[in-house]
Amino acid sequence: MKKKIGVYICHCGANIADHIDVEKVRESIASDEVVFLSRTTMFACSDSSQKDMVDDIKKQELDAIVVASCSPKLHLQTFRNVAVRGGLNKYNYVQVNIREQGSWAHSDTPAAATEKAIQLVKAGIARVIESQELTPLKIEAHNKVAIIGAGVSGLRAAVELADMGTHVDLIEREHFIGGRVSQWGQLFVSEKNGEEIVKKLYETVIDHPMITLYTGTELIARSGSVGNYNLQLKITPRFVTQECKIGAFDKAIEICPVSVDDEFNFSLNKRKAIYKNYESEFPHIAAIDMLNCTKCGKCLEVCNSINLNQEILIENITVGSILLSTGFDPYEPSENEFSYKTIDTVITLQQFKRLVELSPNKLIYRDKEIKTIGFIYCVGSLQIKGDNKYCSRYCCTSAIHTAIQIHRKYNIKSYHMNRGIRTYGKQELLYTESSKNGDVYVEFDPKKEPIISKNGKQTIIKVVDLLTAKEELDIPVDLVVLVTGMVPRKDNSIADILKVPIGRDKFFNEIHPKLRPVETVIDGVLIAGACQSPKNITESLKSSLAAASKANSLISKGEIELEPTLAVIHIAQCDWCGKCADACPFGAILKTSIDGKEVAMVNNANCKGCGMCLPVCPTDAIDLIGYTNREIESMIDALID
Amino acid sequence: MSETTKNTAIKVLVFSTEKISDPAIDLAGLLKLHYPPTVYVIPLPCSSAVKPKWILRAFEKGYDGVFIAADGTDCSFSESCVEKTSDIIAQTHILMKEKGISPAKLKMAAICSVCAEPFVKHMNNFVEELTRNKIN
Amino acid sequence: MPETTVIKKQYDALVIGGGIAGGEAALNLANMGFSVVLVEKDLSLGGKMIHLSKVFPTLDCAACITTPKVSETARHPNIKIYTYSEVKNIKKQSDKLFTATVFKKPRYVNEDICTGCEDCENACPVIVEDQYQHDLVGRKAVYIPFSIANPRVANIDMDNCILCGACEKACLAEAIDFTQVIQEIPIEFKAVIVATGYDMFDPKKLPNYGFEQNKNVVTAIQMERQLVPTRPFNSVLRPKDGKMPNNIAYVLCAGSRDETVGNPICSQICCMYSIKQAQLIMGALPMADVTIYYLHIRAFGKGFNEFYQQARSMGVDFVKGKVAKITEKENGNLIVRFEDVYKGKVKEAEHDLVVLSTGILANKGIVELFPGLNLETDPFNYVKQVKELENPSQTSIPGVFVAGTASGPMDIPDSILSAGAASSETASYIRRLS
Amino acid sequence: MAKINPEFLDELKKYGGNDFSACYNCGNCTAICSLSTEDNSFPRMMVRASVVGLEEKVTSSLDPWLCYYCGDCSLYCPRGANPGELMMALRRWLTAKYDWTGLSGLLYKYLPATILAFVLTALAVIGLAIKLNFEMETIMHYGHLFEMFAILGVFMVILTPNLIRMWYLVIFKPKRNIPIAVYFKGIGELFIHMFTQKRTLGCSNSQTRWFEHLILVFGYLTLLFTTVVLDWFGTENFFIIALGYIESAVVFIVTAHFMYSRVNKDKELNKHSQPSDWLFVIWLFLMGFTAFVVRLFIDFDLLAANFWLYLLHITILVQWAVLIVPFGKWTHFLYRSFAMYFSSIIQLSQETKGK
Amino acid sequence: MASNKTKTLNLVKDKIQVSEQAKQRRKTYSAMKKQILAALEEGPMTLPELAKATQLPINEVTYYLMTLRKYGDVKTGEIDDNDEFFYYELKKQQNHGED
Repeated sequence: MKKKIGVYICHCGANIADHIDVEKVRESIASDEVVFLSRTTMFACSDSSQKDMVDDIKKQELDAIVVASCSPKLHLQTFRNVAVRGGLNKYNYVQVNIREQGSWAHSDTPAAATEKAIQLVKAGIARVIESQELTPLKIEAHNKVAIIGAGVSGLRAAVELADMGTHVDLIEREHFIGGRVSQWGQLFVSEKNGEEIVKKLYETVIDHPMITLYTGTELIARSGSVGNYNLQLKITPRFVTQECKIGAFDKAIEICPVSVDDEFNFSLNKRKAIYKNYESEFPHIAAIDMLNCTKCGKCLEVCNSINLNQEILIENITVGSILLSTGFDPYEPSENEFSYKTIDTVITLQQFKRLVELSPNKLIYRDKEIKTIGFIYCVGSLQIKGDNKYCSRYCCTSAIHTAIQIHRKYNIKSYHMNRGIRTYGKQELLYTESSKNGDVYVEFDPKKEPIISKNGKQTIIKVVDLLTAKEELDIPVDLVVLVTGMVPRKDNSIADILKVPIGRDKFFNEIHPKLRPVETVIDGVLIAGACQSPKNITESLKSSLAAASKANSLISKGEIELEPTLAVIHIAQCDWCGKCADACPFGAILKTSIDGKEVAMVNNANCKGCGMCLPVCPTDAIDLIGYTNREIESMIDALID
Repeated sequence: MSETTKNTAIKVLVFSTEKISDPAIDLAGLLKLHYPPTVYVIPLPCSSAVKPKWILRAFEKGYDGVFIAADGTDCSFSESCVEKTSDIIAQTHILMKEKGISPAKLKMAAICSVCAEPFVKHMNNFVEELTRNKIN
Repeated sequence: MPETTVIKKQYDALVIGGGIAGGEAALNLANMGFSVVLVEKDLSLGGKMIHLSKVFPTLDCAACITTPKVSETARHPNIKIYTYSEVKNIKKQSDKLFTATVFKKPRYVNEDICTGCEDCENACPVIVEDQYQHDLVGRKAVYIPFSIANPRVANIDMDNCILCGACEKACLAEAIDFTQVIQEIPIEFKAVIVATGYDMFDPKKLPNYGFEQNKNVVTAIQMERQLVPTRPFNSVLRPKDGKMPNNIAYVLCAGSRDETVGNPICSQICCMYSIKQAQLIMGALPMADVTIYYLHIRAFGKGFNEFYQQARSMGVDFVKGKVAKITEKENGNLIVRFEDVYKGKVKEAEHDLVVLSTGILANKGIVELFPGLNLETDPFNYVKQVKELENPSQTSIPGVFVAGTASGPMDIPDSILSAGAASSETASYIRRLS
Repeated sequence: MAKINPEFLDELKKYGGNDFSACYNCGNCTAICSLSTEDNSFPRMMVRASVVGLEEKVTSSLDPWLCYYCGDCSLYCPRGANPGELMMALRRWLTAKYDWTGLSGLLYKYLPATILAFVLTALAVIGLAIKLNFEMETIMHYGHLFEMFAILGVFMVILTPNLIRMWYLVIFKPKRNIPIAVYFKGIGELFIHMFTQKRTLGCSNSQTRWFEHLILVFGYLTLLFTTVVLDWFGTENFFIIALGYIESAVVFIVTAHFMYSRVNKDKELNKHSQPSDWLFVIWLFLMGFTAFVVRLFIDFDLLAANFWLYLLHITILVQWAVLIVPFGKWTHFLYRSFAMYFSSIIQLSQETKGK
Repeated sequence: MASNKTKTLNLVKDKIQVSEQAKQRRKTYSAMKKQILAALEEGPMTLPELAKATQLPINEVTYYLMTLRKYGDVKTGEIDDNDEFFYYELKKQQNHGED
């Protein structure tokens, strides 16, 4: 059967046409006998072009179409829909990438780029001839989302999804929820502090019948795919079954002999093995840190809600989609980076913010009252030598906001050693306010970093100020605060488990920053908040809400349409050897018997269309729909023709 | 002029993967990183799906080299992908030897979803190497 | 689109503004199964973004991203669209229901029949400054707004029409209809998303830059048009005399971070769009030098700083200092006076084209859409997010949400996220009503 | 390596420098200033030094004196940091810095001290008058004597040492080695600027401002000469009498206009008047006005009956001579001229070195 | 058919006032068009040359020439030897139907 094929070649404005002779490409394929019509178009994706294509398909009764334009990653769906509107099966469409892999990659050699485009279009035509009509697979979707990370992003997304009628399993690795925001006090743009924001979200979550909260829980394995993910959770007990009586808890802390660095306060102080990060923390039950607990049993004597014999539980859950809101870690300066850890008056911004939280009246650090502070910006961001080339976005504003707070609270004057203040948008007002308070902003050359030294009890920052035509300044301060940026979580094992792609910055990567900013290439796995890139709280919330709506529209209908890319067995050629079944990572190939012959059979629900079974078959009895021998071979031939 | 290049240029067939290495190849274009225009890409779902017979067919048809832009450890289907792709290469190498095709004409490397620069480097080196071998 | 138009009076949500934020919000809601009415005051959907060349930091073309979204929105069975229309008188009928009136302005062209063939445009004898090319070139009194407009239909600019009838004669489809009048369509809905976008700062308010008198001083949006495939000139050229520029200056913070013009906040996008344009210019005019006069480079988003560094390595000259004065020379070249802040010295430099990277301002008049309801704004007239750290899209009126730059300066990724958040909050609000 | 003085910013606020810490160093002020040149760029660097606390840099700088306060920098400052007013404050601060007695600083910083000083001088004059039993002849004689001695005294005891201090701070201490010959070469500048203030003409605003200033300076100096040397109040010479009338009229009319501008705040430079600015114009006005009326009364033989008028005049004169001239804004006249002089010899010496 | 064609305009012609501005715009455009096209009859010209030839302010010539270019009366030629100004020439009236 001969097909009537329509071919469209896109100028993409100048993107393609500047380097590829689009008309020549059209001419060279127009004569092909299967090509019923061929056209060039300024923007194939524009509405009017799409409309023209639909008209063509209908009026000329085309059997299949080829569009040579940009990467299929952008517009495969667009033109498949065109095919459908024209009355075709959407798989009778092939997209040829002559932009990313044509005009742009070979803008240096236009003639050769044109040649390549011709070959690519020919291959596309060859492939579309072999294309079959297919119906998408429909799979059942669980209307439930697993949210990993119960910081504000995760909490907010949970509430939103639950309100939209989707069940949520909210999974937090720590024993307490609230993430980073619970560590900050006064927040920018709000009268509320971090604790209050977290409290409100927690109360909504805990009361919501659609949300199940898991604390001390880690995701350790996953199987399945979109609509039907099976997750294995490891739940570490808190060893405290209900809240100890008020006096009893204090006593338990008092007698606990273990003392470890308090990570919640960034090691500014120590905590015991039985602990709460702050008085009103959520959930309201203390936890015992079993990594450090010596099981001495002393606490058992004062609080009878403690049970040191609780065991780790493994639980399996099934969800339709997974939302990652695992947040960030503050950058930890290496030893001696700006004298960190070598001079005792050098601390990080995160430590400093905790210090401010813990110091109600006077700011005292290491027994000395602090009167002046030097902030050093871009520590761990915009690195010249290190790997972190990116801007951490939130730190300028955060440091300046803190400077305003401490000016108000303790009348502290601050010096800001920066590399160009980036208080974008309305945050600029904070920069203005701080300047008006008399805070001094010193700009330094990243190649000439400030040097911190100590002269007796006095800490001195030596810095070359670009704004004073490179005057070298000696600034005496009481405390140096390193404005450390955001880095991805140190323990990012979740990325390995879920196969989420990691970007240049090592944060999770979205599909497209503008088109699909909260989705990943793994279907059904979404990302929100600072795990995607540095963000402030508002921005994190926005992305988590956006992710919530994507998750909801993906799974709430109860079923999901999937690509019908499946393996098929040609029974006649199959002599069951089992190699394909061994190769399949999803256990989708089984032995069956047809008319007495032992052959392989594909379980469509499990087949993910990876094609791993194809090369192992000794008799070449397996094809992958959409990538059949005929399709691939016709392309191989056409490309060199 | 294009006619002459067409006949003498080194032609390379690349099997890429839709979710991992193909985005990197697209990215190379986006960043205007140049590699020889006689490199043609056929994307598959996974690099472990390349049939040796396709590779052999490519050589038969006159390609000078075949490159598999593998998923490597980034594969979203299975961790065994690296191993499986290597097996395919090893198996094909044997078949190539039987047919008297130099094993140097088939190469693979893991190309991550943002490995645009490594991809371009691989292509330039591969084509250069193939050119050298062809002349010699 | 005839296949989807079912006129329905009652909707779940009204989206005001058909730019990238409004479109995304409407699409999200429609995909969740809600019915949406979208009202756009301009002739086409796509807002500001559809007119851009390429977008930072990925440098993919704006049209390629916008047009599919726009057509998806336009075709969606759950979305009713009114372009060239204004919604007014949004009132609360009850706690659960709003009412309003859509004023559909006459195009004097029947949208359903017009094929966008441009025959009328070619026949028209009147030339008016083309607002979609920011006055760099003319258009006719009857015109298709721009090539990728959606809907791509003609419109008669009655203020400049001489009623010669040439268009009506030329139109084979008989789509011209001078008898059209403003249509009033009452609508009802449960929630509103305000996605009215922003306004560009008017550089005439900076007398020292002499915009308008100095013809070779252009705004960044004019330069943006010069860089798209459907550009006003045959290349990037000076608007005064068509000379190909080879020494271009960008003046950042023109109308932003400036108390003298009442806009002390940072517009958040100008640094990046200027850096992007600089890169595009270096591609389009390989011999050109580009200098960017800046105060602070706000390259804060994902991949932004890398993009900035890329521009530096391409040879874009970054000079710290605010340009204080621009004066034109006889030959059309421009002298900019500034302090080279790192050197601490006043300098004058000659450029043959100066681009003002103008800031953005709130779109005024949103408050008036809600008579009797108190829609609060911030001191800069942006819609106030009353619970920014809880429900970032919530405004002071229950049921009214804000998306995109209506609430403050934002780049495209942030607008998309903001629209996502707004649709999400709107969806749960509507669900809570029932 | 520069030491910084963290208190400097707050200190300058007492001299009337407000808002300047809002500066974000865009350089707009320097670029908009019509007097700023590549070799001599200001005022941003002064704003910067003031914010950071680089006191030495300010002390050794002549920039504040080179500014004639057209107000453009403040008008167009995107952050409302008011650099023009800071330059004004720096001139006050420098005046205090040059003044060896320390009284300048006291008067600038504390308004009550200023008021007290004015009251005390007034009381001293009245006390003297009482002691002299209000004898008109004697008092007028003493008044005339006072004028002569005050001028000489203030010059010798206060202003000359202060000028030497200024030289020390801006030339000697920063080790700007200037050959003696250059000092002579540049002396012309000193007088040209002292009498013409021609630099103001470079300012963006008006020529009228320069003209007003010019005739005020001439009016004031010649009035001084006419009263002190030509004994205006005592003379019978018609020509001298007429001259005195004109000169005093010029002084009070121009100052009256100045006061009107300050009240209306019509220009940027008039928006932020400090007490010292007000005192300067008001007293100058009163001096001219009372002198005019005193002579008028003499001519109409009314003075004897209205002796209080002369007392008022002499009180104002004394306050002017012992407070405003040595410690107040009057010194600007001197320091500005010397600043231009120093600046030109610094430049000259650099040019010679360059060769 | 033909009689129907001006129908809607005739219905409103008396009701709508044509603005002076619109009339002026039409006049200016046709005058500019005439002068520019006439000058280009002599051969391709750059904008400064065209301004000289027409004795019109160069910025207006640029604006109208670019408009004429947009509507297909003029096309772009080569760039001059200094790589500064393009030559513009008349577009030969060709038969329609081509893309």
